[in-house]
Amino acid sequence: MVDLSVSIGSLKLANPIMPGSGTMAEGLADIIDLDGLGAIVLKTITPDIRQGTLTPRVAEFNDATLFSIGIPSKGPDYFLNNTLPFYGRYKAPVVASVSADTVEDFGTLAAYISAPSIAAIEANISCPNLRAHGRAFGMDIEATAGVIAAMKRATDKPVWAKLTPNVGDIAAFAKAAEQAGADAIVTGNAILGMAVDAERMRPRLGNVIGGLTGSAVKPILLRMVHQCAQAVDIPIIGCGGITNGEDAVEYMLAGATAVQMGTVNFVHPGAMPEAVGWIEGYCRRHGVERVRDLTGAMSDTHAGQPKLKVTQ
Amino acid sequence: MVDLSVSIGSLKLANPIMPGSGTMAEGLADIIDLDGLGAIVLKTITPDIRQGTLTPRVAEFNDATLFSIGIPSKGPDYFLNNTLPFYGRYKAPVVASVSADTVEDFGTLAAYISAPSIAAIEANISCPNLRAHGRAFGMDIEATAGVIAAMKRATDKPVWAKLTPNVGDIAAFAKAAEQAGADAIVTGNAILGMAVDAERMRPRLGNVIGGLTGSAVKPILLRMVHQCAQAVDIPIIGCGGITNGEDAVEYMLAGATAVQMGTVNFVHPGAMPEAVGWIEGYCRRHGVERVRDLTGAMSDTHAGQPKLKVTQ
Amino acid sequence: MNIQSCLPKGAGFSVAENKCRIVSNEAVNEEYRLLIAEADDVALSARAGQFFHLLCPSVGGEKPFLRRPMSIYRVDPEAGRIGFLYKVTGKGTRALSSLRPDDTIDAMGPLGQGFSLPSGVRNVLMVGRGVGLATLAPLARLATKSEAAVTAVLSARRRDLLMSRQELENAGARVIEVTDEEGTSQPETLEALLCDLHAQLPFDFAATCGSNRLFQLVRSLCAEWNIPGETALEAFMGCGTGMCYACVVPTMDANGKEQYRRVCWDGPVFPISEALGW
Amino acid sequence: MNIQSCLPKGAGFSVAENKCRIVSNEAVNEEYRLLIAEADDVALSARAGQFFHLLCPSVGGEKPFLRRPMSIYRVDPEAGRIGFLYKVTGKGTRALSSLRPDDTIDAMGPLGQGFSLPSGVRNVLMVGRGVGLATLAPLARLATKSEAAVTAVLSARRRDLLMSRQELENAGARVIEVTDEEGTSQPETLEALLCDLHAQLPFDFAATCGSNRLFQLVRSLCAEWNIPGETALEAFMGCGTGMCYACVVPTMDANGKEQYRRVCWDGPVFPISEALGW
Ligand SMILES: Cc1cc2nc3c(=O)[nH]c(=O)nc-3n(C[C@H](O)[C@H](O)[C@H](O)COP(=O)(O)OP(=O)(O)OC[C@H]3O[C@@H](n4cnc5c(N)ncnc54)[C@H](O)[C@@H]3O)c2cc1C
Ligand SMILES: Cc1cc2nc3c(=O)[nH]c(=O)nc-3n(C[C@H](O)[C@H](O)[C@H](O)COP(=O)(O)OP(=O)(O)OC[C@H]3O[C@@H](n4cnc5c(N)ncnc54)[C@H](O)[C@@H]3O)c2cc1C
Ligand SMILES: Cc1cc2nc3c(=O)[nH]c(=O)nc-3n(C[C@H](O)[C@H](O)[C@H](O)COP(=O)(O)O)c2cc1C
Ligand SMILES: Cc1cc2nc3c(=O)[nH]c(=O)nc-3n(C[C@H](O)[C@H](O)[C@H](O)COP(=O)(O)O)c2cc1C
Ligand code: FES
Ligand code: FES
Repeated sequence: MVDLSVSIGSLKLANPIMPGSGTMAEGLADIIDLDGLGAIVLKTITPDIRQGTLTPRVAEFNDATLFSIGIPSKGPDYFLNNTLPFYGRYKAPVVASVSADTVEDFGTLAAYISAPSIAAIEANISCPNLRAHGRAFGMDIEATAGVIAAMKRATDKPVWAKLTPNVGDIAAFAKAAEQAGADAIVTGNAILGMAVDAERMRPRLGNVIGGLTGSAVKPILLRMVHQCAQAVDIPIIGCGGITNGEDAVEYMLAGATAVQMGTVNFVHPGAMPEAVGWIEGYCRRHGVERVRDLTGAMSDTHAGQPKLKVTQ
Repeated sequence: MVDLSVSIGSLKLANPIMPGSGTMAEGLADIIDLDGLGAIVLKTITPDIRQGTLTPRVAEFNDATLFSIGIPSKGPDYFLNNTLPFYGRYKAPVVASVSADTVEDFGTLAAYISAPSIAAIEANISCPNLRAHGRAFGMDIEATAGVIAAMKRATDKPVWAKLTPNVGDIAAFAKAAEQAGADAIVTGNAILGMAVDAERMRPRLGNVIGGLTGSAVKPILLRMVHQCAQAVDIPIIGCGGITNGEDAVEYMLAGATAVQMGTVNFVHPGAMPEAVGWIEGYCRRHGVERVRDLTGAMSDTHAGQPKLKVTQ
Repeated sequence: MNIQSCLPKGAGFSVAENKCRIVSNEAVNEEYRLLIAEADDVALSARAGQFFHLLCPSVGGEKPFLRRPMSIYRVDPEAGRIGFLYKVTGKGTRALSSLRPDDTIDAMGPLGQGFSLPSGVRNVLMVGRGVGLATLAPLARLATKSEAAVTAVLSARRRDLLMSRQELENAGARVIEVTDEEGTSQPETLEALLCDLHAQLPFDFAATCGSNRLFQLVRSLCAEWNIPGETALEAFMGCGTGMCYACVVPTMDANGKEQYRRVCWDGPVFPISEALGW
Repeated sequence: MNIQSCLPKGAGFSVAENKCRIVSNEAVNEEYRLLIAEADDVALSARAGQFFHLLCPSVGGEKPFLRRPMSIYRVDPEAGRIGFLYKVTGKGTRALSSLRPDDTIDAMGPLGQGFSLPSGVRNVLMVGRGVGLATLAPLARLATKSEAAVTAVLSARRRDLLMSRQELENAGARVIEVTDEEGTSQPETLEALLCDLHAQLPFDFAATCGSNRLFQLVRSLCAEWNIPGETALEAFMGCGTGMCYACVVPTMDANGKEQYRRVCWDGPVFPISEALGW
């Protein structure tokens, strides 16, 4: 028997697997049992109603996709009256995600949606599509801290800071978020990218720039998770190119307590439950009794030994 | 007849294709004719003699590689006495690349190697492997400007600033380099990444962190080139995941004047001359008489028209 | 037959990642191929206008990362088979065309909102071109089953590119073929033809798919004749399951407000009065 | 025969991206396969100990991005063919094993520094295990051509995994096989055997490849007998052409200074006195 549960601060998850914000919606419940997930992370909402970016919104590469969606949002009331009740039937904890135009609005929105059925609120300070050429709160260390502090003042719910990878020193941002009171770090959102149609001499996306996601970004985000894990004491949730249980374990070994899976849900809706099963088998094979023991258990060097006591 | 030549400041290249520093060496001359290249960019050298990083030095993904080599360097004297004379037989301009531990040493080294046969000197301020966890000059805007200024004081050769993509606001770094006197911007070096062997619970690379290169990074560096092109007036040399002529054209449309091809040389040593041929065909097909007209010719929006007058 | 499906099914799961054995995958003309696959009950519940999201195999280093949407062209519950009629246009469909009998295809579905014939409809007009012919075929079957008469106008560049005549006639539809090469397919010519037919026996529902020009024509006729109609739209898709918001198209909602809607979730079939063409 | 090569050749180009037609690609035992391909003049100039850098095909979404190094196992200039003996270990070699006759393989080479038999050598000892047997085979041919006697000691876990006996005997070598299962392959047993042979007719050159234990043994015997020797090393490679510095191994240079050298460029064959094992 492997204990798959992990704790993100005061919040206990049945297993370390959850979707990335914006990569699942009600439709997934038609295909898989959402109660198999460690948590249900919902699409970012904004205080206002938004249509999102111009089309086309997606371009495809061999091992990645470039999406530019923006935050089509039906606003907080729709969220409270329609979205939340839909997920009420599941026992997996529900995590909201918020974004806004100003630091204060982050706080106001967090307070407004702090319904009892919400287990935590993720701050999407990193959405690459809202501002001209992708400059976001998350690329500015004070704005990052400001958003988290504003949300912490406004709500009793745990606050997760979802960092953008479009920065130089990711660990500094993780530290700033921790100091501002974040209960966990999510590393991270999509990497800004672009695609050009050479024959038509034009950008492939309506928004010109979009977020690169999928397997191809894994080495970059994995490195960032490792850097964050060395910098902060709060739990880190890894995210970026995770498509299966093995990817998830790599993130945990590098320092993540849990992980979010994004784009893969679009291609293999069964990927998240399958990953949970794979991780259980992995732990059994390696004599690991508690999946949480994997966090940071990688050896520091290629030649060294894993920092893990196994029972075999 | 397509005019394939491009100008990087005062330096005229026969075509826009050159290798990325550290991705070609004498061995390539056994396989292709180096005179088919727009320029020959040499591996970075340092003032001292270095062995480079621990092995293993390479990990592989579907569409990318993670290399951690460091800068194995035989020092400036070996460079002047052995490396430069070897390339003396080719008519393609030779570009040196330098790195050092301090701003002053960049200047000293640039002065020391400013032999007549050198056409330009690239500042590798971005090498991710030299410092603990990859912090480099290029992640600090003052250090970036400092290195370029020191080199400009020390030599009359054109100085190219090769930026690291491991920053938030790449355009700000391009501007700082321009203001410090750089004659061109190279965008950019490898993105820091990491790979973990889940079964063995250890990093795949001896150096833990390495540089991610190859097709998978193209959307990211392409976006950065576009951002730099909007920020500076000096020419931009695009680099990152370029494997063929079409990739090169995408970079040019997004704002690059020339491009460097890296990892692909390891897999397809014929890639650079083939790219030159493809670009010529592309220009002919599109009625473009001068390849330099492609620079920045992409339409600003998906729906818009290319900013290009073609003769057809 | 569902060869393998790792996902929980039954109990309320209306969509499945069906691993289907391929029965055949042959060219029907220069541009189109017909793929027939075995399917399980969930897949066989597909209704006209719905689609499947197909995982295309990787062939020689070319990897179609995202799935590709394909309308259901044929559902045969007795034989336990579904069919897709597709055009080879890029790497995904090229990869599809490499599949051989006994290979497996991962077909996620059925997805989206199909056609909904208003009850009591007696005389249905269908106008399709290109891929639209694939999408409309099962609608003919649906209509004739509810004892409506169906007139299917098929349009194509050349006569040899016309498809589905047999499929539609088997479904009990009257088939009229028009082509560019014969000069019978222009909007004006077609409009005259349709008005003629309508004058003989008035249509009370119209459906169209596959061409913006035809869509515009049918929409204006629906308005003129004051009858309901539907159209199936296309858009580049990510997930196909309403999660990513990549496939939005501008639509007019019932209150006349323009807004983006998801082709995969709110469509692909929309009331013709709400669609804005593409 | 070189089917297609877009690279300038002749005039001083010693390495080519050879597109070779595959003649056969069969299993020789449970672990190893032999790939025979047609090759042009550049490829046929390969010398013992050199290698080719093979582009492995993408199979079902698995894409071996980098090339894979393989020692030249056989060069047959008359037939215009080259051969590789390889073990299926991961995705690259798995992909190689999918190649069929008449498929094409892109084999870049020949690359690296091969064996260099000192002139006047009369009695050569070769000790190999595993992949090492592939690397040593052409050396036997080279040695017997220059009229040296060759004793090849082949080591393996089990008798059925031994390879190259025929290849080596055809080259005129005396072959001695030792195995773990028969208890004849331990270093001590082998040392006694080799010393015995040396006592009968002294070796004046030794080569080894494929096992660290055998390397250590042969190196110490070379030192003891005061004869030159060489060994071929392996390392993970990037380019295979001396450009990336991924394939470095620590070596002792002629002055006794330890330094990294490139297996693909300075090797893969090194003087046994300079190699440090792996
Ligand atoms: C609901 C729906 C039903 C469809 N039904 C059919 C059908 O029955 N038969 C048929 O032949 N085609 C149909 N199509 C179009 C079909 O999905 C595309 O032709 C196919 O995705 C092209 O993929 P590709 O890789 O071959 O082409 P590429 O051009 O290489 O594709 C590149 C990308 O663009 C997308 N794309 C390209 N063309 C289209 C398009 N017309 N619509 C949506 N995305 C596109 C692809 O999905 C992919 O993401 C349908 C599309 C939709 C949205
Ligand atoms: C100079 C040289 C000559 C060789 N000659 C032969 C030969 O004749 N026959 C033979 O069977 N093998 C030979 N090898 C080993 C062969 O290259 C590896 O077995 C092969 O690269 C494994 O690739 P893979 O994708 O199947 O395995 P994977 O383990 O999936 O490979 C993953 C990565 O590791 C590298 N790698 C894995 N094992 C080795 C290894 N032992 N040496 C170098 N790189 C490795 C691969 O190149 C690849 O980059 C030789 C190696 C070298 C360096
Ligand atoms: C279509 C799409 C929409 C997304 N929407 C959001 C969002 O609303 N809020 C957010 O924080 N992240 C959003 N993301 C980012 C994902 O949550 C995740 O961080 C990213 O996709 C990287 O993970 P992946 O590589 O597994 O996809 C979105 C990603 C995609 C592809
Ligand atoms: C093995 C290797 C060695 C490299 N060495 C250097 C170097 O010495 N100096 C430098 O500026 N860049 C170096 N680079 C970076 C490349 O020049 C180039 O910026 C990078 O590989 C991105 O381009 P690519 O995706 O086409 O490979 C190296 C890259 C690789 C893969
Ligand atoms: S394709 Fe993802 S919402 Fe429609
Ligand atoms: S493999 Fe690149 S230097 Fe040897």
